[in-house]
Amino acid sequence: MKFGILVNEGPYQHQAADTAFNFTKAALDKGHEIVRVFFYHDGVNNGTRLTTPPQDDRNIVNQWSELAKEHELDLVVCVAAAQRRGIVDEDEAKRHGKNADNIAEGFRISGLGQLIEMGIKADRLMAFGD
Amino acid sequence: MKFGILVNEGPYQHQAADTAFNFTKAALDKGHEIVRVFFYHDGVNNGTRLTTPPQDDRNIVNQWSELAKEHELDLVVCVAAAQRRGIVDEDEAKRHGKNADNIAEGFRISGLGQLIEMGIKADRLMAFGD
Amino acid sequence: MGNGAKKFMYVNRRAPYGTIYALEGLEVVLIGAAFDQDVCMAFVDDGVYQLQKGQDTAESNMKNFSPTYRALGDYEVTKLYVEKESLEQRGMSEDDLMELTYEDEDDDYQEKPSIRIVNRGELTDLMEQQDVILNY
Amino acid sequence: MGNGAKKFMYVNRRAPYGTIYALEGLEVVLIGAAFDQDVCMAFVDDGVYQLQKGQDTAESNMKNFSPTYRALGDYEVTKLYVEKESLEQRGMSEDDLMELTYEDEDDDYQEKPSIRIVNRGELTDLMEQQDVILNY
Amino acid sequence: MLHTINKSPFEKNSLDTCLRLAKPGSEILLLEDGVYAAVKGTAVEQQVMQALSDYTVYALGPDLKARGIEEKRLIDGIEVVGYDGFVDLAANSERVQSWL
Amino acid sequence: MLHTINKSPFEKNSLDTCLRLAKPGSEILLLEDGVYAAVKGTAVEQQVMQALSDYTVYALGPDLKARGIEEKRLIDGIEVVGYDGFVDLAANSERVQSWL
Repeated sequence: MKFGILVNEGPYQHQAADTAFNFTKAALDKGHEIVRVFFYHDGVNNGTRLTTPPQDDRNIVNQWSELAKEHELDLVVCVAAAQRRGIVDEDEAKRHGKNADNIAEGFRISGLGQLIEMGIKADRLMAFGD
Repeated sequence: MKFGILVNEGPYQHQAADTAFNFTKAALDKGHEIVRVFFYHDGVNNGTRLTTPPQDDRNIVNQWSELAKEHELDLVVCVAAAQRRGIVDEDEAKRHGKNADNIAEGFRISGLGQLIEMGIKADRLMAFGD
Repeated sequence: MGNGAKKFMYVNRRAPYGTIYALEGLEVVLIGAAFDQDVCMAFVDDGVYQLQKGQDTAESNMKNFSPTYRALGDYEVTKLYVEKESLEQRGMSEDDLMELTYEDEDDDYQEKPSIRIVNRGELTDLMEQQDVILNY
Repeated sequence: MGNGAKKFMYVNRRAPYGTIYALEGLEVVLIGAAFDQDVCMAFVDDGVYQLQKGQDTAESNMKNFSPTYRALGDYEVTKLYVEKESLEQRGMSEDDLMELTYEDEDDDYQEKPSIRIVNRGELTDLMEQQDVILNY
Repeated sequence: MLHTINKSPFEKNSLDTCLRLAKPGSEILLLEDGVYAAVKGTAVEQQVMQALSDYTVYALGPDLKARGIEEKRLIDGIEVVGYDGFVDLAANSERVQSWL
Repeated sequence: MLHTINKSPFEKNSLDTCLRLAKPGSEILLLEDGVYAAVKGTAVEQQVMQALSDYTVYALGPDLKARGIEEKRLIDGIEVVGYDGFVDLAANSERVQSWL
């Protein structure tokens, strides 16, 4: 079965970011397909490589990056939401005259259409948020 | 009178970030002193210079940077909360082996002790959050 | 609308301005309109406040996005279901809501109201007919 | 405690894990303990869940920060007020809470309980005695 | 003592808890989504009218306007203040409790 | 149809709204802070017991454990599932509504 995953909150502040990850991992373990993971609202903050959580805690960003590598997941950060919150890749940095970017490995920035497309392609859309 | 301002949520997601700014501005307009503005929890996300909100909307980060410049405000981002969420200055980037920083003009990263000190020095501590 | 169109329902349960969900949720609906699916919106709980007339954000310095709801008809988003019980709990009636309309291309482009007041049972039935439900 | 000490109350109203406020709120209390102020904590509404015994986060992959509450006594944070009404609403009693103690240096270092169950009226009076109230 | 409530009374329990724990004679300021509690004819109207006998209740004008709430729709006795009035309320109270 | 609730019933109105609008016969999964609704003896116990006659109610085990809630404290009839059970519930329902 094909799942689409929507993540609406950032890392650590709300458990939603953890639940989304745990659900995705469990779905993959059961042999389901993940069409895409779409990060919206504060969820875009899961896509920064600049976090350094305490060593005795989980690293939410790295967990996604590693899972994406292992399973070729498509991790998409919404461009409009990312602009409001300061999540930027090299192209976006250039386009807006920023002298740094912060996108994490395995994430890409794209439009809201990717969320709709995910809803069309997936058999089930799972939303995780506050 | 001396006010301390605590901001617990990031820009745009919650109105708390706006209310904190509007309160601070009104207090300054009335001649009060702002001991410090302390950004905690997701509030640290107000301190990134990488945002590019839509042109017809307010720029929350720049508003703080400009108000800080005009009134010599002390804008402090909590280091522990910032590490979890990826807000980094040059020193922090170096310390954690990150190849970029994203702190905005007028903000500095420091410890939680600055929040307690603000509570001690201020006549009133105002908390804004979710 | 193509044969393979899915039924999308956007459920709005939050007040505007206190959080960004209403505004960014509306952005999804507008983008989604280009995908030729069968779209409707539901306004439940504090979500009914999104449609309140006369919003004016000048003094609070936020972006007033309420005019965007008027554009929904042009994007062929024409079914806005508002739960009656949620309005009543808040002391509101249809008169408190913006007048939102669309031109019905199947009926000589007559202007028709987009807002439809439904009771909880009707909303339950509508939810059961959807393929995708997005909740803000 | 110095003469110029201020009275700080940390009011905890959120459950642990669902949001980070409980964990990061606790970090404030621990850091604040170094400042030699008159500190207390209040647990109200879902905040009482923070003190629930037997928390185990292994399967949910979050950090279990509940052992930190046991360290509060060593930091001289010895007044943890738990609202009776909040416990009752949740079907809980003091037996459901972790046993938290401190050594009373004014009473021959006897081990004493840190948790004090108070009713709403007592909590109201305590709040009125504070200089700074921080709410998570 | 000033208490602030920034949550809708229909969504969250902040108003309930504030009214349970605030000492009679205190000031209560409704702001952000909290201002919806100030409106006549809602399911919490009785609770707010009762509160008016124990507390002085204010609502933040800019937040009322943003949400399209005209002052004539407010429960009698609730005073409207701006951000400057909010600052005055905080300055004139001995302490502030934000029921976040 | 699967409904999920991730909010404490004492803090937010998600449980109320879900029970008002979910069709009888649906599945309801309590997770994150939503699992507190599953406990015996609380102020919402009657509401949840009533719900059990109309719905199948599940609670997410890892979230119960994190919060120190032993299974013996759960209202009779509530089934505990893990993340794998959550995936099955979603896969076996025609659609999912998250009452965020």
